[in-house]
Amino acid sequence: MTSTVTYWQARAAALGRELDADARVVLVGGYVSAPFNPPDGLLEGYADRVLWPPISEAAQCGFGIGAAMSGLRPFVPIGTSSFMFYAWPQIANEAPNIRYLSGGLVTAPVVFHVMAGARRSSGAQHEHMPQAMLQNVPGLRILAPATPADIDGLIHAAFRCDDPVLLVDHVLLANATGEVPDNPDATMGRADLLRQGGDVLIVAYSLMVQRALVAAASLDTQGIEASVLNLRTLAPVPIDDVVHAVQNHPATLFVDEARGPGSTASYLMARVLEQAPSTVARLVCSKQAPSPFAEELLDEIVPTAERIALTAAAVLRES
Amino acid sequence: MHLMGRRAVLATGIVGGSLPIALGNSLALPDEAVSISFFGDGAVQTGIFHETLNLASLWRARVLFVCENNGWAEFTSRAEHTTVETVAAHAQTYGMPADTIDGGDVLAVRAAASRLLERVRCGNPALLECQITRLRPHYEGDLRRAADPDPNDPLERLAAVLTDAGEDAATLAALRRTATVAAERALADALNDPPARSDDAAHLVFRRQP
Amino acid sequence: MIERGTRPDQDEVVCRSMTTTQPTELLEPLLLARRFDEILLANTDAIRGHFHVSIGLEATAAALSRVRRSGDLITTTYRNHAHLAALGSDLSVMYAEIFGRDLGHQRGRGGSIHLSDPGLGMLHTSAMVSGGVPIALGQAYSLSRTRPGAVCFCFFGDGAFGEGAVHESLNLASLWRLPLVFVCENNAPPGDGRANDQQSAVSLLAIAEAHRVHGRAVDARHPAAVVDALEALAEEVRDGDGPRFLDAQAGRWPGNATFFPHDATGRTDVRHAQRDADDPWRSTDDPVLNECRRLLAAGVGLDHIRAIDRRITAEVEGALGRARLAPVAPPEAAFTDVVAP
Amino acid sequence: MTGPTLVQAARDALGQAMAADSAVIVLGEDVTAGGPFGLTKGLVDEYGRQRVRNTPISEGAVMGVAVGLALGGAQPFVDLMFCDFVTAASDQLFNHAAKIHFMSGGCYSVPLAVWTVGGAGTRWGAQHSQRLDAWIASVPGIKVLAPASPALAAASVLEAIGDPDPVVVFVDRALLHSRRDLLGDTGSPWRSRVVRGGTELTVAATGRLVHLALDAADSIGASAEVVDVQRLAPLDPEPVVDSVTRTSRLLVLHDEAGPGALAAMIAAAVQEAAFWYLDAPIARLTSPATPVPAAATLEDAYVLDADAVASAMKQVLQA
Repeated sequence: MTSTVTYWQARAAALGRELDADARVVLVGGYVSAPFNPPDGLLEGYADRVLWPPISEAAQCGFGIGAAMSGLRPFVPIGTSSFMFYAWPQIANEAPNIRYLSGGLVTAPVVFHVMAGARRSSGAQHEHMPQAMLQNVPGLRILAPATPADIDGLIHAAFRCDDPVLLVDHVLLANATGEVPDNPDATMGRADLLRQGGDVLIVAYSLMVQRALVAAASLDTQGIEASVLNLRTLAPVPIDDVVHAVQNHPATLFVDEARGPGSTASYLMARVLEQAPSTVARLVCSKQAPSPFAEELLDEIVPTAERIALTAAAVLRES
Repeated sequence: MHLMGRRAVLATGIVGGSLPIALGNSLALPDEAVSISFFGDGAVQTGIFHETLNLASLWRARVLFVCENNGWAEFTSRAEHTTVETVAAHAQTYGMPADTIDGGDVLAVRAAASRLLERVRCGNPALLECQITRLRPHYEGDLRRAADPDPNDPLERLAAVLTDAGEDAATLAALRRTATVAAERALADALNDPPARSDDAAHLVFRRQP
Repeated sequence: MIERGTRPDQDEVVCRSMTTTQPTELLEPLLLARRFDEILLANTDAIRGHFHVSIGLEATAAALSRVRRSGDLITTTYRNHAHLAALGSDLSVMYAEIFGRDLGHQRGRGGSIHLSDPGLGMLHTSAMVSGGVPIALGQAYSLSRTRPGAVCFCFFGDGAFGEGAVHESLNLASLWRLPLVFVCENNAPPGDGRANDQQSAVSLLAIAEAHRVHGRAVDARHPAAVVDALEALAEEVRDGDGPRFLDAQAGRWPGNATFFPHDATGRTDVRHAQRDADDPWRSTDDPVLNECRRLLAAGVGLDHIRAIDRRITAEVEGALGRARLAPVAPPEAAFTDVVAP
Repeated sequence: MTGPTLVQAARDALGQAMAADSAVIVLGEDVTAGGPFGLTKGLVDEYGRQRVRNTPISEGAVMGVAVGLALGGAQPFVDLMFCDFVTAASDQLFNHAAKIHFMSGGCYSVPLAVWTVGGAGTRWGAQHSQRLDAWIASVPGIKVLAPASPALAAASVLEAIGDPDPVVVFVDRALLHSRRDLLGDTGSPWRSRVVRGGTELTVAATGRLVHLALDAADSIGASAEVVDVQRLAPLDPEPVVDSVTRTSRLLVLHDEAGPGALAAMIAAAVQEAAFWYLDAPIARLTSPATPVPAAATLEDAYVLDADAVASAMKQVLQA
């Protein structure tokens, strides 16, 4: 059985389910849906399970880590991902090292949640994709849902993982619709082939999956059949699934809203080329500039469905 | 969020982000010149606020910190963010002169700012806490929190003061008209401006391309 | 979350040297900590890399060993040897970690600056200035929900007040009335009317008070005074009265340097407690000698003190010997425990 | 090799810059005492405490102060000791310094120089041994130089101070006391360049790994062309691409932990630009995806050494 819902509804339902299922779950902050999305009733329904820290990101995130180490299951919504930098010492330098430094005795199963990426007209200081940097932090798991079923399943998986998790969410996914199974698909670390086509493979995550689907539909009209592979997990990246999909296509695009250097896409491309060196591949990343406020400028920087489709057509001409 | 003037105005979208920048700025300024840093009461709970005030005092920097305290940090009231009553109390901890005033009274703001700026010019950083009323929601378009029901509009209050002082209604109306016309003209100019040039986006990253 | 069953039960550990209420009960943890570091300084050939010692700061550690109860949690810093040693952590395991041996609590991954002992409620040691302070908030919150009456002791140095995270944490602890005892091991000389040359506030206590975290300042050259202060503050916190702050003002051991300590004072001779010395370290600052002086004044004989010292020194040397013989960490251990299997 | 060590050369360059321009101000913890590695040794005696400013342990505020100084017309030079401390300064560096030129539409630039040291091999453990250059290099708006010889370090310091944009000079701790020269290191620090000619294989490396690559090439007698990729942002892959068009094989070396974002970006850039020239898959050698362990045996297993580089080169040659 499945039901069709919006992404924001699926997210609220999944969090509600986890709060109901486990008394140790606590929200350290509330900006997981509101004010970014329509009211979903989550914060009102679980008011006694939500702590509201001041604008003190370092203390907020450290709090989550400490609570996780000592038996709770904290979910820490940081809100706009650019604000993570204030908490960087905790997220990048404490949480991921705890299991390792303790010789495996102590774990910090905390879930950090951010609204990442360009939400349009928020400017350079509210539209970061900092998770690309955190790929280089061993010990942290990074999840990036793209569909209602993803957010449902990955929230379930995050709460069952004994490592610190970063859940990379995107404001512009809120109104995506899709089917959600009755039993969450909690597979972490597997990619999902959302669309099958024999000419070109588009590998993407988060909002870029939705744009890749739009691009694939427009490629259809040009007689180009595109597959779309949704990564879902960025660390550890589902490399086997990607290599397998790549080998079944004559050309591949790696699409990423992060900037090229240090992006998941460039890492994947390098990994794939080691295992499948004859692959014709292209990166479609945000260009190397901050997010501009004006939409005309932003569309020059962040990959659009149009740019994805154009690059796909171009790479096919070459191969 | 990032409106910047061509002469010495910087805006940041990160709560607390401009505080240390104002401090650094003051160290580079010629004698007598000062830096003024505006921020909301939400910034007071960030670590950077405390790092900056400590440094400013330690280095006797010529900075006036102006806190526009409307009792709200983003969507949450001040009482839910701290047990500390006034922002000025923090400044005093770091050995700075500080005042808490009615920020809706523009004449009081001018008087207090002038008083503190004298201290600042002598190398004593200071903090002015202006207690004000939030007249609009956290951001335009946020429908979840209505505007405060009891607007303490500083313009209306000044108009009342001027009226009491004998200013006639026609003069006040003319002032309002002048300002409205200027704003409307600016708006019209902006709307007539062509959209931002898309090739600008990547070119503005560096002043000098390596 | 601690995975159970892999280390000795913490109640067993904490009671190791606390079974009696002898007048010398404070001397033992002080000497354990002091001898641990002194003997370490004489064996630097076995240390690979960076380390700090706790010499001069033993009073807070010894006080912790008196005040801590089973179930309490502790966050410490890169200057942690005294905290573990005074609480009765296995000294050979500590040495082993510092020497990069597999026997260490962190199996060689952490070294001196990340020493922790989950069995003692020290779950993770950050080596970043202020790194453990926000983490202590969450631990205290967990305790408030699961173990009423238990507290989290959060240790940090005076330099941490430069970091914003400490201020955010003081405010949050106060706002949410968390069961947290902030202990600042303050060995910075006071500045000109200020707490120190890096702080503009008149005192560190004044900063904590500004965040509505009340507390005390204590002369941490005198261990007995620290016990009284820490005990009183911890009781208030256990009673549910929110967090407290202790400014433990220690003397500065002359051997502290930017990176590596040097053995500036040699082995402490407890007989100096009876003699006049012309250096400030021996005459006024050394908490171990000060505790010996207090005991002598209370009628404890020097011979008795020396006997305890000999026993503890032998214990520490035995631990050192075991650690030196322990096998080095196997290279493959570098690649495990990164994430859950 | 009788010239200065890398840190001495950098110190002399810094002194030279301070003598030439009174706007240059040095900020950092313990800088009046010379800093932990001697970078600022003696400068306070010549230029006084106003221009050589000791700071409290407040990395966030100090980086912000430097941004403000730069905006006010000074030329701040921040000694950030360990690159791990960039975590605490990340908001000011990534969200402010990097973006103010862009956000102000070019009104203001931030002539900020940052010196930081990173890398494993000296038994400092997980929180003081990371190599975080990929983070810094992934943020548009920051230039990153990673000099590998005393002459290049001096040139990098001078260029960083003279540049109108934020420049981070990233130095391997293992090279601080090295006196070893490199071919062509009197040239510009802004371009990657060939430091050893060869025909069978290109090795792209940065920092200490340049020296390891040279040694490994000698030890196995390979005709390897070694390219010193010293400008990490904006990344300068063209000399690598150019070399690969001649050698047809590429090994990328980088000391980052985990996925190796910079190495991946170099690999991706070469794949896109020189795909038809490649005779073998592009190989990358980066540090393992674990935190940096402290114990000698563990850290030695973690750190890339000449043997690892030599065997990676052999593999690429045989592929």
